Amino acid sequence: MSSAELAALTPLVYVIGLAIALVVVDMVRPGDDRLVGILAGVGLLIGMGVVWLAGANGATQEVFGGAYRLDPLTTFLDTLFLVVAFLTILFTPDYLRPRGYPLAEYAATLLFAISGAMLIAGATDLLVLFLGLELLVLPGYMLTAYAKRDGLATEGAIKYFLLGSFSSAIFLFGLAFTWGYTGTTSVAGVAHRLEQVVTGQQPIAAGLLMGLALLTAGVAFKIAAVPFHYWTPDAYQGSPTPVTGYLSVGPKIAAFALILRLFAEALAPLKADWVAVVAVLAVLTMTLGNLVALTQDNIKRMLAYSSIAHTGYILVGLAAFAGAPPGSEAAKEGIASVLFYAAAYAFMNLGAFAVVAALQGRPGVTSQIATFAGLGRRAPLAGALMLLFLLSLTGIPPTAGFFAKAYVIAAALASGGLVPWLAVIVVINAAIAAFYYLRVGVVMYMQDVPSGAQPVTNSLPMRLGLVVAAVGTVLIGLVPGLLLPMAQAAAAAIL
Amino acid sequence: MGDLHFASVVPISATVAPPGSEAMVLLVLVVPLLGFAVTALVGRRLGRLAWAFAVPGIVFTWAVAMVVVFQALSGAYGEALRFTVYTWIPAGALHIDFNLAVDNLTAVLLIVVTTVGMLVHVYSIGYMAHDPGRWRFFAYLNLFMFSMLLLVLADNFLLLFAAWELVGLCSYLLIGFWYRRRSAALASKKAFLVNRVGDLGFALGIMAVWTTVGTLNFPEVFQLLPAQLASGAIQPWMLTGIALLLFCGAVGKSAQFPLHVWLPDAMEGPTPVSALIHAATMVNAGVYFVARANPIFSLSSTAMLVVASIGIFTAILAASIALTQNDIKRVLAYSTLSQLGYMFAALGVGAYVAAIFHLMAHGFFKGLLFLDSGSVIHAVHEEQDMNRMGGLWRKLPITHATMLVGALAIAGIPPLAGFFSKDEILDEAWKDGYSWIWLVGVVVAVLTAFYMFRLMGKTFYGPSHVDPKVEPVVHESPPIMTVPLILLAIPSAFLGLLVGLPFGASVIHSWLGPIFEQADANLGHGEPTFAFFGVDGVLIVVSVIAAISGLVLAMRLFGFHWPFTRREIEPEPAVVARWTDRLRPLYRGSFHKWWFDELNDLIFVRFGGVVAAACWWFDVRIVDGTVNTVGRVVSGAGREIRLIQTGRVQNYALGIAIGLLIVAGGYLLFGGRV
Amino acid sequence: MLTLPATIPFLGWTWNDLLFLVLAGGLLGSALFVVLGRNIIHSGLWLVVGFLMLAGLYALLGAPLLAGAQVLVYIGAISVLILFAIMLTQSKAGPARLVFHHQAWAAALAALGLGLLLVIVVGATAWPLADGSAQPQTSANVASALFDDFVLPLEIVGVLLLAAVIGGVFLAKKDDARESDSDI
Amino acid sequence: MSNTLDAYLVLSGLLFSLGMFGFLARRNAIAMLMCIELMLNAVNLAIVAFGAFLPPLRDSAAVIALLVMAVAAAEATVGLAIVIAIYRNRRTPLVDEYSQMRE
Amino acid sequence: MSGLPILSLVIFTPLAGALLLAFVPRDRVALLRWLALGTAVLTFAWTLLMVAGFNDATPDRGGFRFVEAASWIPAFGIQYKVGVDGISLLMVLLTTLLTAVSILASFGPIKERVKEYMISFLVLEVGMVGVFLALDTFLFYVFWEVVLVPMYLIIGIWGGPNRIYATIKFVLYTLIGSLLMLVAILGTAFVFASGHGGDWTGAFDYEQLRGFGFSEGVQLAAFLAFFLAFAIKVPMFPFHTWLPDAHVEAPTAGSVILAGVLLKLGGYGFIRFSLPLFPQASHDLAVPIIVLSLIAIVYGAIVALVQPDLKKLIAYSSVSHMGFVTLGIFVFQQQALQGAVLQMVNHGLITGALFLLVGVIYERTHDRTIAKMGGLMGTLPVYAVVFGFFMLASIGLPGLSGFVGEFMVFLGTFAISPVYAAVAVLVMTIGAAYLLWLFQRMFTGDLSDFLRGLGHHLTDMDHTEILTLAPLAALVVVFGVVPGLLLGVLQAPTDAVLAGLHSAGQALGGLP
Repeated sequence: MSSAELAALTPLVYVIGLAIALVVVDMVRPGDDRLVGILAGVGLLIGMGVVWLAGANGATQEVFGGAYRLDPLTTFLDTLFLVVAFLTILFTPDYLRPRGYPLAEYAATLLFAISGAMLIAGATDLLVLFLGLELLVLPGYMLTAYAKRDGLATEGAIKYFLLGSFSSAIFLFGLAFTWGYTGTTSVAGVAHRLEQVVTGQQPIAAGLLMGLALLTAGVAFKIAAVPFHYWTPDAYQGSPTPVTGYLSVGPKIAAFALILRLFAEALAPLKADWVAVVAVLAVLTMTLGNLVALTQDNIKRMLAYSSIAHTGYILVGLAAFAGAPPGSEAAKEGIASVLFYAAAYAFMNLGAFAVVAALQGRPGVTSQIATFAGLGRRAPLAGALMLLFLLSLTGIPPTAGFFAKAYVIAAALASGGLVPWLAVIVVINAAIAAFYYLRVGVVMYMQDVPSGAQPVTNSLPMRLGLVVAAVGTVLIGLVPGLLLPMAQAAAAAIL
Repeated sequence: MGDLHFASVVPISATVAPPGSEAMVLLVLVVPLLGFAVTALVGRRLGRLAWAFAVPGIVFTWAVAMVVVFQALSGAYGEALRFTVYTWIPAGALHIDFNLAVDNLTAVLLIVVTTVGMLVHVYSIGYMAHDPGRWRFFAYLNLFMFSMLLLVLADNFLLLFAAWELVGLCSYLLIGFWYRRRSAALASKKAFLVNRVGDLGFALGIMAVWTTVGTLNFPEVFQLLPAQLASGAIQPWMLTGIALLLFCGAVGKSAQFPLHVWLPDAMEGPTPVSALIHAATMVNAGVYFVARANPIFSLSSTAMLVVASIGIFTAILAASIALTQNDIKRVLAYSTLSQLGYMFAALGVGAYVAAIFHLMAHGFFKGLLFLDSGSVIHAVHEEQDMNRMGGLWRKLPITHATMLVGALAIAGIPPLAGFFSKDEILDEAWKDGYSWIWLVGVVVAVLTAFYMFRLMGKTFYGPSHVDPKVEPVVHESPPIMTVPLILLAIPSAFLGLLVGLPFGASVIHSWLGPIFEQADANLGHGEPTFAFFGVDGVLIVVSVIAAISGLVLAMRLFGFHWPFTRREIEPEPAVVARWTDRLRPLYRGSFHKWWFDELNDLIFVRFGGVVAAACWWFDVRIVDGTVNTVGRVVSGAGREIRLIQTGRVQNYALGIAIGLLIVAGGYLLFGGRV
Repeated sequence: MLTLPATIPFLGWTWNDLLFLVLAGGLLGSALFVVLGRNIIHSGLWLVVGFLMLAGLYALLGAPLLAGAQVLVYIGAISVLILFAIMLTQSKAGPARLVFHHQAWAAALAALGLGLLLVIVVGATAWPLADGSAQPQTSANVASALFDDFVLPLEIVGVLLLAAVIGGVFLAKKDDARESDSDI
Repeated sequence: MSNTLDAYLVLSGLLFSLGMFGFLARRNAIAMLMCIELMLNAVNLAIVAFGAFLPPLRDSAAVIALLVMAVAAAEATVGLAIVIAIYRNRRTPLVDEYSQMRE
Repeated sequence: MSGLPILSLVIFTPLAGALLLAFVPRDRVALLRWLALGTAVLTFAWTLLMVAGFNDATPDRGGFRFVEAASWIPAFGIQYKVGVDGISLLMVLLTTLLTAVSILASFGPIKERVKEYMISFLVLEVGMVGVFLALDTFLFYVFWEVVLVPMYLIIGIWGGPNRIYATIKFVLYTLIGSLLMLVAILGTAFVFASGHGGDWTGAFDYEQLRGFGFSEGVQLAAFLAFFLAFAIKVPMFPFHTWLPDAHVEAPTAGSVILAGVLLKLGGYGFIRFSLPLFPQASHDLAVPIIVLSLIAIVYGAIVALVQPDLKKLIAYSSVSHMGFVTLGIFVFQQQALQGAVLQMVNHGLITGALFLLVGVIYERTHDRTIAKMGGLMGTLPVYAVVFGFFMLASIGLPGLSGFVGEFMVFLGTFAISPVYAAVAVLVMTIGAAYLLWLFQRMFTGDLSDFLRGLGHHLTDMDHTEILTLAPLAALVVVFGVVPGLLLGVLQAPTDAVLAGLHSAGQALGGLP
């Protein structure tokens, strides 16, 4: 392994090493959650530094014979994943401690999952992509089940696991078909081969199309696109709340990273074929997500459906890429809008779940929306932050969610074919979504505090995490220019 | 900020007016306005002296106005004094000044308005002495004076319209002065709304004028509109349309059929108000305006015919109603309608001078009559029903005497003012070929004399029907009230002699003739001719006979007391009852005012209410209903769709499998590019 | 030594064909038993049979190394794991009365549909790289591929297994803490 | 027949479908897990078949199949751990009875 | 004052105030109130400074003064660009005045959660002022949406019994329109960028967009999207049903701002964006919009007639009055356009005042049912006079501010079609009818039993209440007598709007 290869892999290796270190620390000093937490938090901050150092020059660096690539997209996504992990770690202790679960295994598992996500971000080989995906989701199943004495957590976990494995099998079958047809596992190789097929005006073989279908179904499941979304509400509702936050963000963004590497890079020559499917999925996803979210009484479940809807919005960005002429500016904006949305979504959605978790600082506090009654008076700061996150999810300026949505819409408008019409569907959906987000606002601010409500007390990490999420949400919305060039550079890297 | 053109007092008239003329005209406007402001702000603290600023102010205004009138009529201003105070609406092409003009027509109106206004103010000191809201009263009254003076001084359509609305407002405020009385509140509202109906047309007319000629200044409009008609730039129907739209406003303000319904109800206001606003000044605004706009109206024979027809119809309609009313003020109100109808008939036949002459005369004697009625009402403790009066002449000598002068004047008995003006109208109607108007006019003259002396009879003569409790304390009003009566009786008696002679070349003709030159030219009227021993003489005789016959009949039926003698004619209630019975259908029609109020109630209140309720239903059920239905459908869809989330993994997996099959099918069917 | 005829008499198949048919039939048959078996323990055992058949097919395809791995990994590890789990989770009531879900018929339709689709697709596809015949692999090639071209995936699998073990141990570990309430 | 790619692929497809049927139809969590193993094996069969019949893929196929086996093992580990965890809570391996969360 | 970023001061002073308030303890109610009022007054003072310097400031090419521009999102050429012309000058003046008045008027009625209330109000002001000053379509949209949240809270927290329905309806309705507008804003920017070879510089710059000349199809699509947003805000028939609900439930000051400023956002949007950016589409769709306006005018007035609730009545009257604004805008006549702006200012002052007056009586009776009122004139004479004054102003009495704007709209309409004008003037009567009837029912006759039952709680207006209404009354008179104060600054911007329209093509048919 050359030193260049080592350098490119440093972030990944670092995170895996950190995970193992946590396990080791737990063996040396069992039950010291505080140490584990500090180690994980500080370690992740350093990890971000490592990522930035590795990707500082912004150049593209291929290692392992093209199986892994360090490019701006990798750096962008790696940073995002580390932020997600960092925030999740901050939000977790307040939930786990009162329920008597250790932090060490949790943190290690989370970091393994994040390393899977980071692997996906840099993978340019179908097999590595698959393995990265597995490395991402297997710890995810376990995190869902982490509150193992909790019937709902295990129920969510087994549903997630069974369906996830099912979809992995489907996905793998699709990979096999693609591989069999193109004869290579390299992303670039696949793209090259398919380019020849497309430019050669040959009919696309049924086997390839079947592979495409299997792959589509597989990734649609991972991002929770309708009608492959069924696991989402149950897994999200059942999971420990900080895990829900992570699940709604980490695996989803990683799955989109997978889509970028697989569909936007390897299968890009076929995008004229899959754009329609993506568009239809986008419409179905946002509409169903929003409609069903309207009727939910449990905030975790509601946010789960909301996250389905957000998948739909991100898919619009993908459709914008697919609908635009290859290599065009519009195609780049499509990818960049996906990345931007992902980043904005990470902050606001994690933040929203964090507030839910913050309220559940004692066992037995449910996540029914009614729990939020009078929060604006009971805990003004938590209420205000929740309102901020909800507004961002609604897409009200000047928050991150707004600019993200605007960017996706702009990308769709710039795209070709019928994709611009998706913009209209996005905004109609956003209006519908406003209803249920606002309803939480109504409960928080316009209803009285229920009698016997306990005061909300939070630890320092939780507060720190909320502040970070809030600052991120506002900053990305107010000064999108901070993030925009990065997203665009990342997008340019795969075109 | 904006560019303000306070082009302070820039005279634009050719003749150089005496220095300070503009300031005096402004003074005429400003003093009542100040009076209003001061009285409104501090009047409540003045207590009984609420009039302390208002009345002296108006007296002063009267004095200044008289100087202005003198200068105008003496020709010191030339054709007219015109000046701009400031630019009211500087909006590009729409440039509307606050500009005023004093010409002879204005001067004549100023005489009526300030004189009657001043006397009514003085009278009100006594009349309103015991009313706790007197400060409001004087404030409103001053505001009215300002508005009315602005109305006659305004030199463009929009400013006139503004004043027009303001007098309407004052009328509203004063009719509803006794706000606790439901009837007063309803009457004031009715007055405002009915006026607004007319104003719709007026406003549209003004818009049409501006759209057509691009200016609203009177001199320019009156020059440009005929010119454009002559050059063919506008069609005759357009001009007719403009004239008729403008006339709508006059119909409303001067309470002509079919918008006459508000005026009788307006008698809910205090009597001085009835005298000033609803007899002497405001209701004449319509007449004034049509006269002012004579260059427009005279170009359209259709418009002239409409004006004349509506006028004469209103005259006879109102007279027929006045015959049977029992409320003393209502009789006078219908009489006012009737006389206004006369004036419009005159305007319609082109007898502009006669119309203004009648306006002037009517202003004095009707003001007098109302103030007299107020004195009577006051005397019998706010009783207005004539059936509960009678025989009052003994206890109210000054009131009786002055009212008799007024009654004779309105009846058209020579040589009182009404004779001259009314006769001139009938005379001109006949001579201009409107014999049917003349004929109806004569009938109205008979009716007028009859109902006025019915009123006199029931009020002053015969046995007393006054409430026995009140009877002993009935006494003549204090001098503060009677002096204005006397002062008003003088012009009522002698105005005709002063300005109405000699026939055919009277003073008032010399004043107003130039104003209507253009109209006369349009209508083809030559130099006025007068043959005392010819057609004119015959006409005079006929109208005098008509007036006297009505008067005599009323005397016979309702009683009379010859002044200065002991002769009394006793009333004949039995005969009246018999005739009433015989003419039962007509009587009922007259008594119920030909059911106009009921008709309005049906159309506007009931039907309008139904329409409004229907609209609201539409709004709530259909418009908002649609919105809510959309919301319900959306959330209903959510509630249905959520059922697919059964909670069972196998169902989910099946869903995924089906999704996979559909995606695969889609790719295979549509993806195979050739 | 008895030499077999080059082809099976009467049918004209090669022996490999027969072997293939037997193994394929065995595979599908045992899979069917796995899927349809009422007793879950029997299903587990049939799964082992199925894995064996598959190992035979791998050998037939000239990949004996994989056949070995199949035996070791699947039969040696996974199946045993599954059988243990079955033991752990069998309630005393024995096999459930309803083995199949209500939607079994729909599931059958969907599976049939997918199967048909796959068969049609496979039949309709000309694999561009095919040269028509199976070639045996050598383990040396596999080894060099594994440690040269596929070194990254190999390392990842190691991490994956580590993660699975750490998490799996935590989850399966029975701890003494009280059963907590659900925080729905 | 044994020497054609299509035969193996058809076999793989049928096995995959059969596994899917089982997954959709069985109620027992472990039975479903076994069905997933069947499906993964079907994929592996396809991979090996590709490797056998497509010369450029000969070497990588074996490696991929090996790695898939390892993944399957990891998945089974996690899955069985979860099954055991939920069995402790619910005392039943029947997945369709885990439907406390729905709609 | 050159060099002073006066517009940014106007926009961000309230924001600074809101941030300051966030650090004041919530139990220091008096401090919170006075700080909020101080901020609002300071903002108003900045506005006056802006007014004072307006004539001396040099306008840029597009006629805007005090223009400030800074790059915000360079990748898309999105700027922080603000500037003021005559129209926005008046709107900002109205906004800052009404905000100060509203905050003062809230001293008494708002006793709970004063901190949140005041912060909401100041944030609301930021949004409103920003909308009027933004010269970048994206920035405009941002401010447009910023308005939404505080209003959502104001209605939802401090509103009446059915406030939640009302506030959600308000937000959703507004959001549907505005989100489509967002699509249009981005779409036009994209079209602009593609017209410049993919360069997004200036793609959101109002002045550059104005000169771009969109194709007819783009114009139509974008116009419709903008139209929906503005029509809902105005609100035009049939998008108006959120308004009565919102008004009825909102606290007094909320209603004042809602009627006084928020509705103007729509009218302003039409003038600022719809007409100049999409002249062709404006022409093509003018007649339907005029017809909708006429329906709103007459229908709103008719429905107002039968409203049992005081606030609902005024809400429907707003529908009617705002109909004049849209009518005035879409007849494309100088007078009508200026009249529409005047009407916006005047409606803001008058209806704002009427809502304050409703608040006065509501504070005493906790009821707004007209049928329960009666005879107030005798008991509350000052209240009656003030109410009557603003009622007359609302009716359009000459000499008060309502008249001039209305008349100018009529005039411009008449030039297009006497028939339209004839329909529009109907409201002179119907409008007078519902208000006079209201006045009659509330103030005349004997004191109603309900009011008598209140005893000594039924007091006349206190000094604070008079103080809140005095500036409005003064302006109503001043603008009625000297409308030139307003019209002077409107000439240039309306000329610019109309010039753009006329150069775009055919004029609308009608009378000469």
